[in-house]
Amino acid sequence: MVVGDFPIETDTLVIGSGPGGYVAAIRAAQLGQKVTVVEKGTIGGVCLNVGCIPSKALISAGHRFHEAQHSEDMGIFAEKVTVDFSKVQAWKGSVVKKLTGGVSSLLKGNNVDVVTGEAYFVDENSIRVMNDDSAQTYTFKNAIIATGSSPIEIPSFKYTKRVLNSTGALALEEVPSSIVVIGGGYIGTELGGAFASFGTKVTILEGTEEILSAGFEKQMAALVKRNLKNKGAEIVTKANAKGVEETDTGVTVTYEVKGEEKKVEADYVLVTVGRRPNTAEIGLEQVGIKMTDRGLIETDKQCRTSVKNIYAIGDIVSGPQLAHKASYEGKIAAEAIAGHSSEIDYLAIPAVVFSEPELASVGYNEKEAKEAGIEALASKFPFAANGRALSLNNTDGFVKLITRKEDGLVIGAQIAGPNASDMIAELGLAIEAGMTAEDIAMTIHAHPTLGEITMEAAEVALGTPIHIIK
Amino acid sequence: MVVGDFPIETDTLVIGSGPGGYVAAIRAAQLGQKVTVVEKGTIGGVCLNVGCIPSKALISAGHRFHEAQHSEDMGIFAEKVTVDFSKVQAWKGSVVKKLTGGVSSLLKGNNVDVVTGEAYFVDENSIRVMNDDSAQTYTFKNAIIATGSSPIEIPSFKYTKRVLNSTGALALEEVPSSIVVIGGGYIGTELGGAFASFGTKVTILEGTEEILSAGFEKQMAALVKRNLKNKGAEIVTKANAKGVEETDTGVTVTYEVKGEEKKVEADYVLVTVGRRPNTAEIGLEQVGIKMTDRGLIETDKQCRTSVKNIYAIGDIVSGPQLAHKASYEGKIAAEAIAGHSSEIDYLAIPAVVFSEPELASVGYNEKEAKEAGIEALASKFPFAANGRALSLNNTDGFVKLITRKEDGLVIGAQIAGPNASDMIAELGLAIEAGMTAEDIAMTIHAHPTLGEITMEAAEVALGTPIHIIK
Amino acid sequence: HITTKHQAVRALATPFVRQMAREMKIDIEKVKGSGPAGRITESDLKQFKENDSFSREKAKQHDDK
Ligand SMILES: Cc1cc2nc3c(=O)[nH]c(=O)nc-3n(C[C@H](O)[C@H](O)[C@H](O)COP(=O)(O)OP(=O)(O)OC[C@H]3O[C@@H](n4cnc5c(N)ncnc54)[C@H](O)[C@@H]3O)c2cc1C
Ligand SMILES: Cc1cc2nc3c(=O)[nH]c(=O)nc-3n(C[C@H](O)[C@H](O)[C@H](O)COP(=O)(O)OP(=O)(O)OC[C@H]3O[C@@H](n4cnc5c(N)ncnc54)[C@H](O)[C@@H]3O)c2cc1C
Repeated sequence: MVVGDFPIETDTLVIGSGPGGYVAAIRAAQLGQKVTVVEKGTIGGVCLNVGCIPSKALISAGHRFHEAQHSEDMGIFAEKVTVDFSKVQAWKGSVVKKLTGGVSSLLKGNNVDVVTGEAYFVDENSIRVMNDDSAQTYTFKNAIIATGSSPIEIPSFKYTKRVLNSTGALALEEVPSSIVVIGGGYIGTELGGAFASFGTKVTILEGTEEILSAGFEKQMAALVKRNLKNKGAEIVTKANAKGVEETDTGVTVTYEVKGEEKKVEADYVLVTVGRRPNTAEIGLEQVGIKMTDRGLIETDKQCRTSVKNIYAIGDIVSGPQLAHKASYEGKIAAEAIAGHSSEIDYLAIPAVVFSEPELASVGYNEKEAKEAGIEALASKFPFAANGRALSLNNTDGFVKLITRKEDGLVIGAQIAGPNASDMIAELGLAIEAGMTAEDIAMTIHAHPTLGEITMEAAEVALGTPIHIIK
Repeated sequence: MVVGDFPIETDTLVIGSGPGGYVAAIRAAQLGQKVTVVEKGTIGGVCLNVGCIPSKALISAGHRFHEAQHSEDMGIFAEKVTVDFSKVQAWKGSVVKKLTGGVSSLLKGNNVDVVTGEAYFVDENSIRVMNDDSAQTYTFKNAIIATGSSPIEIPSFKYTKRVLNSTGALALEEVPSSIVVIGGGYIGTELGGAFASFGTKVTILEGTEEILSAGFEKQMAALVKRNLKNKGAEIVTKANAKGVEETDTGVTVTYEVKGEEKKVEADYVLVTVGRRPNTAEIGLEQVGIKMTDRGLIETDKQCRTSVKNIYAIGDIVSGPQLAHKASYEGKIAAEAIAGHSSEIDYLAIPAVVFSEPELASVGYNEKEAKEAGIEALASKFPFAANGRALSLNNTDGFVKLITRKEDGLVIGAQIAGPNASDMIAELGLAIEAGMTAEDIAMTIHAHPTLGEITMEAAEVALGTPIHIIK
Repeated sequence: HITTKHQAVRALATPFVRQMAREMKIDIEKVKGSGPAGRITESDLKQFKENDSFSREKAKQHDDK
């Protein structure tokens, strides 16, 4: 190993090229900084390579497969629908490649230097980057840490060829005939749902009372559960996964439910029980950065750590572990370094689950509003009463608007239904803009569109819905 | 025929039960009026029975049929995909029935009296309703005329069994092997597209330079044209349809293009060259209501006609002939009658075409902004650079944001792409709320969603897009 | 044209604020907005109304003298 003698100087050094890091790097470059990004893995981070994007690609392909077989009630018949999973994977790979290739070009086009290797802090103004055959020191004026997170491994479920984390599940070479998913959070539910669409026998073991319990209401989870069950999935809640026995051809998972021990056999077991921040092996102790007791990096409203020229963003700081939150913070950090007054200052971060139906939530839900001591009104309108949803033959779901009682201010929204992921954008904007139910109700929404459901939910809030009897 | 001797009294009498009339009736009832609706045809008007809804149902079924056959690149193969068009029609009928049945229940639930028959004004406070075997007079304090519009018939293309208007095309009992569409407006393009998805050989003859030229930009129409051509359709612009010869098995349409006379044979010809307001046979002359020179009823901001207790809404007054405009006006008229200060006061009406890709537009486009003397900026971002669009395998399109140069105020947006119909809602709200490009750019949009395209277009307007090189 | 906008240049306010202005019998075109891009808020309306009645009051006092 050759250690570079001469440190390379840069203005802003970004560690990690996920949706936090690469966005921060581009924004910093746009603001005139000389930027270096260090990435030990693949450009694009978890999100583009083994997270958001490949999972959604699999879900889409599964959706196509399922829909091709289930449009008879609309008069469309397909004789024999088959999956060539190696082709699904090749297509998924091409989607990922387009996006990661795109990010590389964007970094290049913005004159960001990309360095391959593992970064480790030396002091508050320098890091060492190591790769297989060399090490090099970089000095910087400011650094942005964006090292993301990794799947948590539980001792009784060590990852193997058949005990998979999300990355392993996304890389399977064929459709498994059966899979056990431990953890019914959004990642487990999305991936379990994708396999269920492809015909895999899916068993979800969830420890708490309900799947998707973090952030989504029972009513929403119930719709997803029903859909999963229709695809042959089994969902066991309050299930405590104990251990796994592995053979050449499969696994047997032992779990406990209501005090009883049970066993389930499958080709694979997928463990999705959470992600831990990648903050342990980057030399943070060298610079004395303050951590929370949960292993997260402490930051202020400008994403600045306790060391004033070092910033941290994304999955390693508090808040939801979501790509758009990482990117938002990336912009704030880059702008703060440029001396702008930018601050983390959002009213709401949307969260989406690409299940069937899709779930999306932004701002307060009923329970959260109550907990926050806000007198709130929840107003619901079903997809089943909407012409567009009916004409799509997809009516499973509702829009629920949360408004402040005193003045109708929109403070939250929950959507379950087809294209909930698209529909939530309007409500995020409404919340940020401080709009009221009246404003939404009085804005003309095109007919026939799903947006009319949102408009009607607003009319429900006002007590004058057209398409529902009060 | 028995003429009822005693007139029946009502507060508000609504003529027509389309999206204008039935919405007006419900809102009027909600505001405490005793309401009677007179309908000579079917509850729900054109929109629900032979317009918006059945057309979108056919389009969806066509989409399913097409997609089932064209997902190979994603690894999904279907051996033999077939259409049972009678089943498609039955499903379409069930969708229509659900909605019209719903409207009937809503009217009932709001205690609105529904009368079947043809209304004819007697004087400013009474009408006569005629049906097959009786006539009855109704007196009213206020009336709302919502009689809608009918397809224009051109002398050289009298409607027959093979020369169809939109209603005839929607009712076909089998997938035609070929069809000629005269008029490439949104109705012709949508229906032509639906049949092309089912495998019909479609020829669109459009008189002007471009299909969809009313309201949609060339760039948007170009995407739809390419898609139609990929489905085997032929599009002839600047084509002047001359006449039709009909046989037992088909039609031969003669048209002129660039001074040359041509002929095209097909099973059917569909004429969609516009709709005329139903204002001729309702006795308007009895009450002396002022008309415009285009046969529309003149109204003020409260939808009031020149006769102060008579209102008019929907396709019979000026503005775009769209269902959501009719419904919006319906609410205004009902509220005005109740003495509210409601007025037609929108900044923008969205318009959507359910083509492939979908097109949606709201507010100003570039050309209109220029014509209005506004210094505007057009900022575009493509679907092809968006992770959600890629993972849907559907990247054809763009979002274009029109902002006022001086302050970034959003004054318009055009979207071509998958789910454009959902996405336009956010931008309609942004315009009504007087939001700027900054507001949209700084609102967190979930990843990976199509809404990020809108956010990026806003960043393009600000000069700092992340996912595109300036 | 099937896309329409109402008027080229006009007062900016959300639909609800515009409705409030009508209810308060305020000509919204005369109100100066304090929000971004000159957006008129509820409090701008209240402010306007106060100033308006204040000046009318003053005018009345003037007449009385
Ligand atoms: C299956 C799955 C699906 C998901 N779906 C969604 C979704 O739909 N929507 C959503 O918002 N979020 C989703 N997420 C979460 C999302 O991927 C993360 O929130 C997001 O990637 C966090 O971004 P980040 O920039 O903080 O870190 P990451 O994307 O984790 O990137 C961190 C990068 O830093 C690099 N790195 C780490 N340490 C070093 C070092 N010492 N030196 C150099 N480089 C280093 C890593 O190699 C990595 O590339 C999903 C996650 C998974 C696993
Ligand atoms: C194929 C097609 C597709 C369309 N797609 C869309 C779309 O996607 N989105 C959209 O916004 N618009 C669409 N439209 C346009 C939309 O249908 C009209 O704008 C809308 O129906 C107008 O509503 P209305 O209430 O004014 O009248 P109508 O819906 O036309 O209803 C008028 C009613 O009045 C009744 N009536 C007339 N005269 C009398 C009388 N003398 N006495 C009693 N009753 C009477 C009629 O029977 C009718 O039921 C489409 C139209 C067509 C033809």
